[in-house]
Amino acid sequence: MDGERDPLDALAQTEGSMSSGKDRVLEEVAVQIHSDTDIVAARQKGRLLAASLGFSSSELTLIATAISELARNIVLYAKQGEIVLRLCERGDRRGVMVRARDQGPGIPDIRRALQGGFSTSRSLGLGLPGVRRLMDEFEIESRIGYGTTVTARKWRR
Amino acid sequence: MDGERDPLDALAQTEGSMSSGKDRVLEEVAVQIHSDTDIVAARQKGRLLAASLGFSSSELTLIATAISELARNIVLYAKQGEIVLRLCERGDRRGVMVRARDQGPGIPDIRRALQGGFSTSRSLGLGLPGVRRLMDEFEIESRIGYGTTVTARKWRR
Amino acid sequence: MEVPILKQGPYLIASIQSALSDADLVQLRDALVEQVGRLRSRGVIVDVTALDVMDSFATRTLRDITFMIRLRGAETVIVGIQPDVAFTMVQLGLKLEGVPTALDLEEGIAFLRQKAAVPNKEGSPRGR
Amino acid sequence: MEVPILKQGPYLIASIQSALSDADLVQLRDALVEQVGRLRSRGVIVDVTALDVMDSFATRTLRDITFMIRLRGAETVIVGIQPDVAFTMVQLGLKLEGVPTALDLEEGIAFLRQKAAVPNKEGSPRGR
Ligand SMILES: Nc1ncnc2c1ncn2[C@@H]1O[C@H](COP(=O)(O)OP(=O)(O)O)[C@@H](O)[C@H]1O
Ligand SMILES: Nc1ncnc2c1ncn2[C@@H]1O[C@H](COP(=O)(O)OP(=O)(O)O)[C@@H](O)[C@H]1O
Repeated sequence: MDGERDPLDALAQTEGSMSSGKDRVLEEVAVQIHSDTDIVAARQKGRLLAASLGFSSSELTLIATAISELARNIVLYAKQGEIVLRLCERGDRRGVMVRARDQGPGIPDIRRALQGGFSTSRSLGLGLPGVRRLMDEFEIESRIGYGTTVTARKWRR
Repeated sequence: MDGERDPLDALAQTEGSMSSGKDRVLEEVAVQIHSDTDIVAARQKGRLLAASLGFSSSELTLIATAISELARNIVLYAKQGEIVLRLCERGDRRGVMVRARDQGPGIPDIRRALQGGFSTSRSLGLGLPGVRRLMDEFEIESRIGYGTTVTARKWRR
Repeated sequence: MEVPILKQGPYLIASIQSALSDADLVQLRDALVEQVGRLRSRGVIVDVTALDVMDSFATRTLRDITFMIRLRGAETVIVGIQPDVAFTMVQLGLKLEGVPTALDLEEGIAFLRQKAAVPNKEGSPRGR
Repeated sequence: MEVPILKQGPYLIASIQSALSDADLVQLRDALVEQVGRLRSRGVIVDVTALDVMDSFATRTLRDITFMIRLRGAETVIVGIQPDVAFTMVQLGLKLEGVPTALDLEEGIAFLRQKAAVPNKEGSPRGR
Protein backbone atom coordinates (compact mmCIF):
# COMPACT_ATOMS: atom_id res chain seq x y z
CA MET A 1 0.00 0.00 0.00
CA ASP A 2 1.53 3.26 -1.00
CA GLY A 3 -0.54 5.97 0.61
CA GLU A 4 1.01 8.71 -1.45
CA ARG A 5 -0.17 7.27 -4.75
CA ASP A 6 -3.53 6.13 -3.52
CA PRO A 7 -6.29 8.27 -5.08
CA LEU A 8 -8.46 7.63 -2.03
CA ASP A 9 -5.69 8.82 0.22
CA ALA A 10 -7.59 11.81 1.48
CA LEU A 11 -10.58 9.68 2.39
CA ALA A 12 -9.18 6.56 3.94
CA GLN A 13 -5.71 5.37 4.68
CA THR A 14 -4.70 1.82 5.26
CA GLU A 15 -1.38 0.44 6.27
CA GLY A 16 -0.09 -2.96 7.29
CA SER A 17 -0.17 -6.58 6.34
CA MET A 18 -3.61 -7.34 4.93
CA SER A 19 -4.18 -10.91 5.92
CA SER A 20 -7.19 -12.77 4.74
CA GLY A 21 -10.31 -12.39 6.77
CA LYS A 22 -11.17 -16.04 6.23
CA ASP A 23 -9.98 -17.13 9.64
CA ARG A 24 -12.31 -19.41 11.51
CA VAL A 25 -13.57 -17.79 14.69
CA LEU A 26 -13.32 -20.02 17.77
CA GLU A 27 -14.39 -17.55 20.39
CA GLU A 28 -15.00 -13.84 20.62
CA VAL A 29 -15.50 -11.25 23.30
CA ALA A 30 -15.87 -7.49 23.06
CA VAL A 31 -14.90 -5.00 25.76
CA GLN A 32 -16.35 -1.51 25.67
CA ILE A 33 -13.70 1.14 26.30
CA HIS A 34 -14.72 4.37 27.98
CA SER A 35 -12.20 5.02 30.74
CA ASP A 36 -8.83 3.97 32.07
CA THR A 37 -10.26 1.13 34.15
CA ASP A 38 -11.62 -0.41 30.93
CA ILE A 39 -8.04 -0.56 29.67
CA VAL A 40 -7.15 -2.83 32.58
CA ALA A 41 -10.28 -4.95 32.06
CA ALA A 42 -9.54 -5.39 28.36
CA ARG A 43 -5.97 -6.54 28.85
CA GLN A 44 -6.98 -8.92 31.63
CA LYS A 45 -9.70 -10.48 29.45
CA GLY A 46 -7.27 -10.74 26.54
CA ARG A 47 -4.66 -12.50 28.64
CA LEU A 48 -7.21 -14.97 29.96
CA LEU A 49 -8.58 -15.72 26.52
CA ALA A 50 -5.13 -16.15 24.96
CA ALA A 51 -4.05 -18.37 27.85
CA SER A 52 -6.68 -20.90 26.80
CA LEU A 53 -4.74 -21.42 23.55
CA GLY A 54 -1.61 -22.28 25.49
CA PHE A 55 0.50 -19.20 24.74
CA SER A 56 3.67 -18.92 26.86
CA SER A 57 3.60 -16.45 29.73
CA SER A 58 5.97 -14.18 27.78
CA GLU A 59 3.59 -14.13 24.86
CA LEU A 60 0.65 -13.50 27.14
CA THR A 61 2.43 -10.45 28.48
CA LEU A 62 3.14 -9.24 24.94
CA ILE A 63 -0.52 -9.63 24.01
CA ALA A 64 -1.81 -7.96 27.17
CA THR A 65 0.59 -5.06 26.62
CA ALA A 66 -0.54 -4.60 23.02
CA ILE A 67 -4.16 -4.51 24.18
CA SER A 68 -3.25 -1.97 26.83
CA GLU A 69 -1.64 0.35 24.28
CA LEU A 70 -4.51 0.13 21.80
CA ALA A 71 -7.17 0.60 24.47
CA ARG A 72 -5.37 3.62 25.83
CA ASN A 73 -5.25 5.21 22.36
CA ILE A 74 -9.03 4.85 22.22
CA VAL A 75 -9.45 6.61 25.58
CA LEU A 76 -6.89 9.29 24.71
CA TYR A 77 -7.81 10.12 21.16
CA ALA A 78 -11.36 8.86 20.52
CA LYS A 79 -12.80 9.01 24.06
CA GLN A 80 -14.63 5.70 23.49
CA GLY A 81 -14.70 2.58 21.38
CA GLU A 82 -14.31 -1.13 21.77
CA ILE A 83 -11.72 -3.87 21.85
CA VAL A 84 -12.75 -7.11 20.18
CA LEU A 85 -10.77 -10.15 21.29
CA ARG A 86 -11.01 -13.24 19.16
CA LEU A 87 -9.50 -16.70 19.14
CA CYS A 88 -9.13 -17.82 15.57
CA GLU A 89 -7.81 -20.55 13.36
CA ARG A 90 -6.13 -20.21 9.97
CA GLY A 91 -5.10 -23.50 8.40
CA ASP A 92 -3.45 -25.42 11.20
CA ARG A 93 -2.48 -22.36 13.20
CA ARG A 94 -4.40 -20.90 16.08
CA GLY A 95 -4.00 -17.43 17.40
CA VAL A 96 -5.54 -14.41 18.97
CA MET A 97 -6.84 -11.35 17.17
CA VAL A 98 -7.10 -7.99 18.87
CA ARG A 99 -9.20 -5.36 17.14
CA ALA A 100 -9.44 -1.82 18.50
CA ARG A 101 -12.24 0.14 16.91
CA ASP A 102 -13.41 3.68 17.49
CA GLN A 103 -15.40 6.43 15.82
CA GLY A 104 -12.93 9.09 16.85
CA PRO A 105 -11.14 11.75 14.82
CA GLY A 106 -9.00 9.33 12.81
CA ILE A 107 -5.26 9.49 12.26
CA PRO A 108 -4.22 12.15 9.73
CA ASP A 109 -0.93 10.56 8.75
CA ILE A 110 -0.70 6.86 9.53
CA ARG A 111 2.81 6.52 8.13
CA ARG A 112 4.07 9.18 10.44
CA ALA A 113 2.23 7.66 13.40
CA LEU A 114 3.84 4.30 12.63
CA GLN A 115 7.33 5.75 12.38
CA GLY A 116 7.48 6.13 16.12
CA GLY A 117 8.48 9.14 18.11
CA PHE A 118 5.48 10.99 16.73
CA SER A 119 2.83 11.92 19.21
CA THR A 120 0.04 14.47 19.36
CA SER A 121 -0.19 13.97 23.12
CA ARG A 122 2.45 14.35 25.76
CA SER A 123 3.59 10.79 25.44
CA LEU A 124 6.39 8.84 23.84
CA GLY A 125 4.70 8.00 20.54
CA LEU A 126 5.83 4.40 20.91
CA GLY A 127 2.38 2.84 21.14
CA LEU A 128 1.49 2.02 17.55
CA PRO A 129 4.95 1.10 16.27
CA GLY A 130 5.41 -0.87 19.51
CA VAL A 131 2.22 -2.87 19.04
CA ARG A 132 3.28 -3.61 15.49
CA ARG A 133 6.55 -5.05 16.77
CA LEU A 134 4.87 -7.09 19.51
CA MET A 135 2.35 -8.83 17.25
CA ASP A 136 2.75 -11.03 14.16
CA GLU A 137 0.25 -9.16 12.00
CA PHE A 138 -0.79 -5.58 12.14
CA GLU A 139 -3.25 -3.52 10.10
CA ILE A 140 -4.54 -0.06 10.61
CA GLU A 141 -7.38 1.67 8.86
CA SER A 142 -8.32 5.21 9.58
CA ARG A 143 -10.54 7.81 8.03
CA ILE A 144 -10.51 11.40 9.17
CA GLY A 145 -13.71 12.21 10.99
CA TYR A 146 -14.89 8.59 10.88
CA GLY A 147 -12.60 6.68 13.14
CA THR A 148 -9.80 4.19 13.43
CA THR A 149 -9.60 0.42 13.44
CA VAL A 150 -6.41 -1.35 14.37
CA THR A 151 -6.26 -5.12 13.97
CA ALA A 152 -3.38 -7.20 15.25
CA ARG A 153 -2.86 -10.95 15.44
CA LYS A 154 -0.50 -13.22 17.26
CA TRP A 155 -0.14 -16.89 16.27
CA ARG A 156 0.91 -19.73 18.52
CA ARG A 157 4.30 -21.06 17.55
CA MET B 1 -1.54 19.04 7.65
CA ASP B 2 1.22 17.97 5.37
CA GLY B 3 3.54 20.92 4.89
CA GLU B 4 5.45 19.15 2.18
CA ARG B 5 2.55 19.11 -0.22
CA ASP B 6 1.26 22.54 0.64
CA PRO B 7 1.77 24.92 -2.31
CA LEU B 8 1.87 27.85 0.10
CA ASP B 9 4.63 26.17 2.05
CA ALA B 10 7.27 28.71 1.10
CA LEU B 11 5.06 31.57 2.21
CA ALA B 12 3.46 30.38 5.37
CA GLN B 13 3.86 27.29 7.44
CA THR B 14 1.36 25.98 9.87
CA GLU B 15 1.61 23.08 12.23
CA GLY B 16 -0.49 21.72 15.00
CA SER B 17 -4.01 20.85 15.88
CA MET B 18 -6.23 23.36 14.13
CA SER B 19 -9.14 23.56 16.47
CA SER B 20 -12.16 25.58 15.69
CA GLY B 21 -11.98 29.27 16.40
CA LYS B 22 -15.60 29.26 17.47
CA ASP B 23 -14.82 29.30 21.15
CA ARG B 24 -16.81 31.75 23.21
CA VAL B 25 -14.55 34.38 24.79
CA LEU B 26 -15.21 34.92 28.49
CA GLU B 27 -12.39 37.31 29.26
CA GLU B 28 -9.29 38.59 27.54
CA VAL B 29 -6.17 40.48 28.43
CA ALA B 30 -3.13 41.37 26.35
CA VAL B 31 0.37 41.89 27.70
CA GLN B 32 2.92 43.77 25.60
CA ILE B 33 6.28 42.02 25.56
CA HIS B 34 9.41 44.14 25.18
CA SER B 35 11.83 42.97 27.86
CA ASP B 36 12.50 40.20 30.35
CA THR B 37 10.41 41.82 33.07
CA ASP B 38 7.40 41.59 30.74
CA ILE B 39 7.91 37.82 30.67
CA VAL B 40 7.36 37.72 34.43
CA ALA B 41 4.34 40.03 34.18
CA ALA B 42 2.75 37.88 31.46
CA ARG B 43 3.08 34.62 33.33
CA GLN B 44 1.77 36.17 36.54
CA LYS B 45 -1.27 37.58 34.74
CA GLY B 46 -1.85 34.23 33.04
CA ARG B 47 -1.73 32.33 36.31
CA LEU B 48 -4.16 34.73 37.94
CA LEU B 49 -6.58 34.58 35.02
CA ALA B 50 -6.47 30.78 34.79
CA ALA B 51 -6.92 30.49 38.55
CA SER B 52 -10.35 32.09 38.20
CA LEU B 53 -11.43 29.02 36.19
CA GLY B 54 -10.43 26.72 39.05
CA PHE B 55 -7.40 25.01 37.50
CA SER B 56 -5.32 22.95 39.95
CA SER B 57 -2.10 24.46 41.22
CA SER B 58 -0.14 21.98 39.09
CA GLU B 59 -2.01 23.08 35.99
CA LEU B 60 -1.50 26.75 36.87
CA THR B 61 2.23 26.13 37.03
CA LEU B 62 2.13 24.38 33.64
CA ILE B 63 0.25 27.30 32.11
CA ALA B 64 2.53 29.93 33.65
CA THR B 65 5.57 28.03 32.44
CA ALA B 66 4.21 27.78 28.90
CA ILE B 67 3.59 31.55 28.91
CA SER B 68 7.11 32.14 30.17
CA GLU B 69 8.63 30.11 27.33
CA LEU B 70 6.55 31.77 24.61
CA ALA B 71 7.16 35.27 25.96
CA ARG B 72 10.88 34.62 26.13
CA ASN B 73 10.93 33.50 22.49
CA ILE B 74 9.38 36.85 21.57
CA VAL B 75 12.08 38.77 23.45
CA LEU B 76 14.86 36.55 22.11
CA TYR B 77 13.89 36.20 18.48
CA ALA B 78 11.45 39.01 17.63
CA LYS B 79 12.47 41.67 20.17
CA GLN B 80 8.85 42.58 20.80
CA GLY B 81 5.31 41.34 20.47
CA GLU B 82 2.36 40.50 22.66
CA ILE B 83 0.84 37.72 24.68
CA VAL B 84 -2.94 37.48 24.56
CA LEU B 85 -4.51 35.58 27.42
CA ARG B 86 -8.08 34.47 27.02
CA LEU B 87 -10.58 32.50 29.04
CA CYS B 88 -12.82 30.63 26.67
CA GLU B 89 -15.62 28.14 26.42
CA ARG B 90 -16.14 25.38 23.88
CA GLY B 91 -19.25 23.32 24.35
CA ASP B 92 -19.29 22.47 28.04
CA ARG B 93 -15.56 22.89 28.53
CA ARG B 94 -13.78 25.97 29.78
CA GLY B 95 -10.15 26.70 29.37
CA VAL B 96 -7.43 29.21 28.83
CA MET B 97 -5.91 30.25 25.52
CA VAL B 98 -2.41 31.69 25.30
CA ARG B 99 -1.50 33.41 22.06
CA ALA B 100 2.02 34.72 21.48
CA ARG B 101 2.21 37.03 18.49
CA ASP B 102 5.13 38.89 17.01
CA GLN B 103 6.22 40.56 13.77
CA GLY B 104 9.70 39.14 14.02
CA PRO B 105 11.76 37.15 11.50
CA GLY B 106 9.54 34.05 11.49
CA ILE B 107 10.64 30.44 11.92
CA PRO B 108 12.24 28.95 8.79
CA ASP B 109 11.48 25.32 9.61
CA ILE B 110 8.64 24.79 12.06
CA ARG B 111 8.86 21.01 11.96
CA ARG B 112 12.48 21.12 12.96
CA ALA B 113 11.79 23.65 15.70
CA LEU B 114 9.06 21.38 17.06
CA GLN B 115 11.25 18.30 17.08
CA GLY B 116 13.17 19.61 20.03
CA GLY B 117 16.88 19.97 20.49
CA PHE B 118 16.96 22.52 17.71
CA SER B 119 17.96 26.01 18.69
CA THR B 120 19.35 29.06 16.95
CA SER B 121 20.31 30.54 20.31
CA ARG B 122 22.48 29.11 23.06
CA SER B 123 19.62 27.43 24.75
CA LEU B 124 18.19 23.95 25.03
CA GLY B 125 15.69 24.13 22.18
CA LEU B 126 13.07 22.64 24.48
CA GLY B 127 10.78 25.64 24.53
CA LEU B 128 8.38 25.01 21.67
CA PRO B 129 8.16 21.20 21.94
CA GLY B 130 7.89 21.64 25.68
CA VAL B 131 4.98 24.07 25.43
CA ARG B 132 3.28 21.65 23.09
CA ARG B 133 3.57 18.90 25.69
CA LEU B 134 2.38 21.11 28.53
CA MET B 135 -0.79 22.28 26.80
CA ASP B 136 -3.76 20.39 25.34
CA GLU B 137 -3.80 22.17 21.98
CA PHE B 138 -0.99 23.82 20.14
CA GLU B 139 -0.81 25.62 16.80
CA ILE B 140 1.95 27.60 15.26
CA GLU B 141 1.86 29.82 12.24
CA SER B 142 4.90 31.55 10.93
CA ARG B 143 5.83 33.47 7.81
CA ILE B 144 9.40 34.44 7.09
CA GLY B 145 9.83 38.19 7.40
CA TYR B 146 6.30 38.64 8.73
CA GLY B 147 6.25 37.04 12.12
CA THR B 148 5.09 34.18 14.25
CA THR B 149 1.90 33.36 16.09
CA VAL B 150 1.76 30.50 18.55
CA THR B 151 -1.60 29.57 20.04
CA ALA B 152 -1.97 27.06 22.85
CA ARG B 153 -4.96 26.03 24.91
CA LYS B 154 -5.46 24.16 28.12
CA TRP B 155 -8.90 22.85 29.11
CA ARG B 156 -10.14 22.25 32.61
CA ARG B 157 -10.67 18.57 33.32
CA MET C 1 -7.47 0.95 43.71
CA GLU C 2 -5.01 3.16 45.54
CA VAL C 3 -1.47 1.91 45.93
CA PRO C 4 -0.53 1.73 49.62
CA ILE C 5 2.67 3.54 50.59
CA LEU C 6 4.67 2.17 53.51
CA LYS C 7 7.17 4.20 55.46
CA GLN C 8 10.21 2.13 56.41
CA GLY C 9 12.75 4.28 58.21
CA PRO C 10 14.06 6.86 55.76
CA TYR C 11 12.43 5.13 52.80
CA LEU C 12 9.00 4.93 51.23
CA ILE C 13 7.89 1.65 49.70
CA ALA C 14 5.01 1.42 47.23
CA SER C 15 3.91 -2.00 46.04
CA ILE C 16 1.93 -1.81 42.83
CA GLN C 17 -0.86 -4.32 42.29
CA SER C 18 -1.71 -6.11 39.07
CA ALA C 19 -4.81 -4.20 38.05
CA LEU C 20 -3.36 -0.74 38.15
CA SER C 21 -5.25 1.93 36.22
CA ASP C 22 -3.63 5.03 34.77
CA ALA C 23 -5.40 7.17 37.34
CA ASP C 24 -4.06 4.99 40.17
CA LEU C 25 -0.55 5.42 38.87
CA VAL C 26 -0.88 9.19 38.61
CA GLN C 27 -2.32 9.24 42.12
CA LEU C 28 0.70 7.22 43.32
CA ARG C 29 3.05 9.70 41.66
CA ASP C 30 1.50 12.69 43.40
CA ALA C 31 1.28 10.89 46.76
CA LEU C 32 4.95 9.87 46.62
CA VAL C 33 6.16 13.33 45.67
CA GLU C 34 4.10 14.83 48.50
CA GLN C 35 5.17 12.28 51.13
CA VAL C 36 8.85 12.50 50.27
CA GLY C 37 8.61 16.15 51.30
CA ARG C 38 6.42 15.70 54.35
CA LEU C 39 8.22 12.66 55.77
CA ARG C 40 11.66 13.82 54.62
CA SER C 41 12.33 10.47 53.02
CA ARG C 42 15.69 9.81 51.45
CA GLY C 43 14.59 7.20 49.01
CA VAL C 44 11.60 5.61 47.34
CA ILE C 45 11.14 2.01 46.24
CA VAL C 46 8.43 1.21 43.73
CA ASP C 47 7.83 -2.53 43.67
CA VAL C 48 6.28 -3.69 40.38
CA THR C 49 6.60 -7.44 41.04
CA ALA C 50 2.83 -7.94 40.77
CA LEU C 51 2.29 -5.64 37.79
CA ASP C 52 0.92 -7.55 34.79
CA VAL C 53 1.80 -5.06 32.09
CA MET C 54 4.34 -2.28 31.82
CA ASP C 55 3.18 -0.30 28.83
CA SER C 56 4.28 3.09 27.53
CA PHE C 57 2.08 4.96 30.00
CA ALA C 58 3.37 3.07 33.02
CA THR C 59 6.95 3.48 31.86
CA ARG C 60 6.54 7.18 31.34
CA THR C 61 4.89 7.67 34.69
CA LEU C 62 7.61 5.71 36.52
CA ARG C 63 10.17 7.94 34.82
CA ASP C 64 8.23 11.03 35.85
CA ILE C 65 8.13 9.77 39.44
CA THR C 66 11.86 9.16 39.46
CA PHE C 67 12.76 12.56 38.02
CA MET C 68 10.27 14.50 40.13
CA ILE C 69 11.52 12.85 43.30
CA ARG C 70 15.11 13.46 42.27
CA LEU C 71 14.31 17.17 41.87
CA ARG C 72 13.07 17.03 45.46
CA GLY C 73 16.42 15.59 46.55
CA ALA C 74 15.62 11.90 47.01
CA GLU C 75 16.39 8.82 44.96
CA THR C 76 13.96 6.29 43.50
CA VAL C 77 14.52 2.69 42.50
CA ILE C 78 12.12 0.42 40.61
CA VAL C 79 12.26 -3.17 41.77
CA GLY C 80 10.71 -6.46 40.71
CA ILE C 81 10.42 -6.12 36.92
CA GLN C 82 9.60 -9.69 35.93
CA PRO C 83 11.34 -11.47 33.02
CA ASP C 84 8.23 -11.49 30.81
CA VAL C 85 7.64 -7.82 31.46
CA ALA C 86 11.29 -6.99 30.79
CA PHE C 87 11.10 -8.88 27.50
CA THR C 88 8.00 -6.99 26.39
CA MET C 89 9.49 -3.64 27.38
CA VAL C 90 12.55 -4.32 25.26
CA GLN C 91 10.35 -5.34 22.31
CA LEU C 92 8.37 -2.14 22.73
CA GLY C 93 11.52 -0.06 22.89
CA LEU C 94 10.82 1.11 26.44
CA LYS C 95 14.13 1.64 28.17
CA LEU C 96 13.57 3.41 31.51
CA GLU C 97 16.69 5.48 30.88
CA GLY C 98 17.95 7.34 33.91
CA VAL C 99 15.75 5.25 36.18
CA PRO C 100 17.59 2.99 38.65
CA THR C 101 16.29 -0.58 38.85
CA ALA C 102 17.04 -3.48 41.18
CA LEU C 103 16.08 -7.12 41.36
CA ASP C 104 13.84 -6.99 44.40
CA LEU C 105 13.03 -5.09 47.56
CA GLU C 106 16.16 -6.24 49.34
CA GLU C 107 18.42 -5.13 46.51
CA GLY C 108 16.47 -1.91 46.23
CA ILE C 109 17.11 -1.05 49.85
CA ALA C 110 20.78 -1.98 49.43
CA PHE C 111 20.95 0.37 46.44
CA LEU C 112 19.43 3.28 48.37
CA ARG C 113 21.74 2.66 51.37
CA GLN C 114 24.78 2.71 49.17
CA LYS C 115 23.59 5.84 47.34
CA ALA C 116 23.36 7.58 50.69
CA ALA C 117 26.79 6.40 51.82
CA VAL C 118 28.71 7.36 48.69
CA PRO C 119 27.17 10.50 47.36
CA ASN C 120 28.12 11.83 44.00
CA LYS C 121 26.93 14.71 41.96
CA GLU C 122 23.99 12.78 40.61
CA GLY C 123 23.18 10.83 43.71
CA SER C 124 20.93 11.55 46.59
CA PRO C 125 22.45 14.32 48.61
CA ARG C 126 20.51 13.46 51.70
CA GLY C 127 22.49 10.48 52.83
CA ARG C 128 24.70 10.94 55.82
CA MET D 1 14.86 42.82 42.00
CA GLU D 2 18.27 41.60 43.11
CA VAL D 3 18.49 38.30 44.95
CA PRO D 4 20.05 38.79 48.38
CA ILE D 5 23.01 36.52 49.16
CA LEU D 6 23.58 35.54 52.80
CA LYS D 7 26.90 34.33 54.14
CA GLN D 8 26.45 31.55 56.68
CA GLY D 9 29.83 30.27 57.84
CA PRO D 10 31.52 28.59 54.88
CA TYR D 11 28.34 28.70 52.79
CA LEU D 12 26.46 31.21 50.68
CA ILE D 13 22.68 31.11 50.66
CA ALA D 14 20.61 32.78 47.94
CA SER D 15 16.83 32.77 48.26
CA ILE D 16 15.12 33.43 44.96
CA GLN D 17 11.86 35.34 44.97
CA SER D 18 8.77 34.61 42.88
CA ALA D 19 9.05 37.40 40.34
CA LEU D 20 12.55 36.70 39.13
CA SER D 21 13.49 38.14 35.77
CA ASP D 22 16.11 36.64 33.50
CA ALA D 23 18.41 39.58 34.20
CA ASP D 24 18.07 39.04 37.96
CA LEU D 25 19.06 35.40 37.56
CA VAL D 26 22.10 36.25 35.47
CA GLN D 27 23.05 38.88 38.04
CA LEU D 28 22.75 36.24 40.78
CA ARG D 29 24.99 33.88 38.82
CA ASP D 30 27.73 36.45 38.50
CA ALA D 31 27.43 37.59 42.10
CA LEU D 32 27.65 34.02 43.43
CA VAL D 33 30.66 33.15 41.33
CA GLU D 34 32.39 36.32 42.45
CA GLN D 35 31.57 35.92 46.15
CA VAL D 36 32.57 32.26 46.30
CA GLY D 37 36.04 33.46 45.37
CA ARG D 38 36.16 36.52 47.56
CA LEU D 39 34.69 34.91 50.66
CA ARG D 40 36.37 31.53 50.04
CA SER D 41 33.02 29.75 50.44
CA ARG D 42 32.89 25.97 50.29
CA GLY D 43 29.33 25.66 49.19
CA VAL D 44 26.35 27.49 47.74
CA ILE D 45 22.68 26.91 48.40
CA VAL D 46 20.14 28.32 45.97
CA ASP D 47 16.68 28.21 47.52
CA VAL D 48 13.93 28.21 44.90
CA THR D 49 11.03 27.52 47.27
CA ALA D 50 9.30 30.77 46.32
CA LEU D 51 9.97 30.56 42.58
CA ASP D 52 6.70 30.37 40.61
CA VAL D 53 8.09 28.97 37.37
CA MET D 54 11.21 27.02 36.49
CA ASP D 55 11.37 27.31 32.73
CA SER D 56 14.14 26.37 30.32
CA PHE D 57 16.02 29.63 30.95
CA ALA D 58 15.97 29.25 34.74
CA THR D 59 17.00 25.61 34.50
CA ARG D 60 19.88 26.43 32.20
CA THR D 61 21.09 29.27 34.38
CA LEU D 62 20.96 27.15 37.54
CA ARG D 63 23.04 24.54 35.74
CA ASP D 64 25.48 27.20 34.64
CA ILE D 65 25.76 28.43 38.23
CA THR D 66 26.43 24.91 39.51
CA PHE D 67 29.08 24.12 36.93
CA MET D 68 30.81 27.52 37.18
CA ILE D 69 31.00 27.26 40.94
CA ARG D 70 32.25 23.68 40.71
CA LEU D 71 35.04 24.91 38.45
CA ARG D 72 35.92 27.36 41.21
CA GLY D 73 36.19 24.44 43.65
CA ALA D 74 32.92 24.73 45.56
CA GLU D 75 29.69 22.75 45.47
CA THR D 76 26.16 24.02 44.79
CA VAL D 77 22.84 22.52 45.80
CA ILE D 78 19.40 23.65 44.66
CA VAL D 79 16.79 23.34 47.37
CA GLY D 80 13.03 23.78 47.60
CA ILE D 81 11.79 22.71 44.16
CA GLN D 82 8.05 22.42 44.81
CA PRO D 83 5.98 19.44 43.60
CA ASP D 84 4.10 21.49 40.97
CA VAL D 85 7.34 22.90 39.65
CA ALA D 86 8.97 19.45 39.60
CA PHE D 87 6.01 18.10 37.65
CA THR D 88 6.22 20.87 35.06
CA MET D 89 9.98 20.45 34.70
CA VAL D 90 9.58 16.74 34.05
CA GLN D 91 6.83 17.39 31.48
CA LEU D 92 9.10 19.92 29.79
CA GLY D 93 11.99 17.46 29.77
CA LEU D 94 14.11 19.62 32.07
CA LYS D 95 16.17 17.30 34.23
CA LEU D 96 18.85 19.39 35.95
CA GLU D 97 21.34 16.63 35.26
CA GLY D 98 24.52 16.91 37.24
CA VAL D 99 22.96 19.44 39.58
CA PRO D 100 22.51 18.30 43.20
CA THR D 101 19.10 18.97 44.69
CA ALA D 102 17.76 18.72 48.22
CA LEU D 103 14.39 19.08 49.86
CA ASP D 104 14.98 22.31 51.76
CA LEU D 105 17.60 24.55 53.34
CA GLU D 106 18.30 22.17 56.20
CA GLU D 107 18.85 19.22 53.89
CA GLY D 108 20.93 21.42 51.62
CA ILE D 109 23.29 22.32 54.44
CA ALA D 110 23.48 18.65 55.48
CA PHE D 111 24.41 17.79 51.90
CA LEU D 112 27.20 20.37 51.76
CA ARG D 113 28.55 19.25 55.15
CA GLN D 114 28.63 15.65 54.05
CA LYS D 115 30.23 16.56 50.71
CA ALA D 116 33.01 18.23 52.66
CA ALA D 117 33.41 15.22 54.97
CA VAL D 118 33.40 12.51 52.29
CA PRO D 119 34.96 14.00 49.20
CA ASN D 120 35.03 11.97 46.02
CA LYS D 121 36.31 12.54 42.55
CA GLU D 122 33.22 14.36 41.51
CA GLY D 123 32.66 16.25 44.68
CA SER D 124 34.14 19.37 46.10
CA PRO D 125 37.91 19.05 46.40
CA ARG D 126 37.96 21.45 49.29
CA GLY D 127 36.45 19.06 51.79
CA ARG D 128 38.63 18.26 54.72
N1 LIG E 1 -7.38 5.64 17.96
C1 LIG E 1 -6.79 6.77 17.52
N2 LIG E 1 -7.53 7.79 17.01
C2 LIG E 1 -6.93 8.92 16.57
N3 LIG E 1 -5.59 9.13 16.60
C3 LIG E 1 -4.79 8.16 17.08
C4 LIG E 1 -5.34 6.93 17.55
N4 LIG E 1 -4.31 6.14 17.95
C5 LIG E 1 -3.19 6.84 17.73
N5 LIG E 1 -3.46 8.06 17.19
C6 LIG E 1 -2.50 9.10 16.78
O1 LIG E 1 -1.24 8.49 16.49
C7 LIG E 1 -0.21 9.04 17.28
C8 LIG E 1 0.79 7.97 17.66
O2 LIG E 1 0.17 7.03 18.51
P1 LIG E 1 1.05 6.11 19.45
O3 LIG E 1 2.14 5.51 18.63
O4 LIG E 1 0.15 5.17 20.18
O5 LIG E 1 1.75 7.11 20.45
P2 LIG E 1 1.19 8.03 21.62
O6 LIG E 1 -0.19 7.57 21.98
O7 LIG E 1 2.20 7.78 22.67
O8 LIG E 1 1.23 9.41 21.04
C9 LIG E 1 -0.92 9.65 18.47
O9 LIG E 1 -0.19 10.69 19.05
C10 LIG E 1 -2.23 10.11 17.85
O10 LIG E 1 -2.04 11.36 17.23
N1 LIG F 1 8.89 33.87 18.01
C1 LIG F 1 9.89 33.37 17.26
N2 LIG F 1 10.36 34.02 16.18
C2 LIG F 1 11.35 33.50 15.41
N3 LIG F 1 11.95 32.33 15.66
C3 LIG F 1 11.55 31.62 16.74
C4 LIG F 1 10.50 32.09 17.58
N4 LIG F 1 10.30 31.16 18.57
C5 LIG F 1 11.18 30.17 18.33
N5 LIG F 1 11.95 30.44 17.23
C6 LIG F 1 12.99 29.57 16.62
O1 LIG F 1 12.73 28.20 16.99
C7 LIG F 1 13.85 27.65 17.68
C8 LIG F 1 13.38 26.69 18.75
O2 LIG F 1 12.70 27.41 19.76
P1 LIG F 1 12.55 26.81 21.20
O3 LIG F 1 12.04 25.41 21.07
O4 LIG F 1 11.74 27.73 22.04
O5 LIG F 1 14.01 26.69 21.75
P2 LIG F 1 15.09 27.78 22.18
O6 LIG F 1 14.38 29.10 22.36
O7 LIG F 1 15.60 27.19 23.44
O8 LIG F 1 16.08 27.79 21.05
C9 LIG F 1 14.62 28.85 18.21
O9 LIG F 1 15.98 28.55 18.42
C10 LIG F 1 14.37 29.89 17.13
O10 LIG F 1 15.27 29.68 16.06
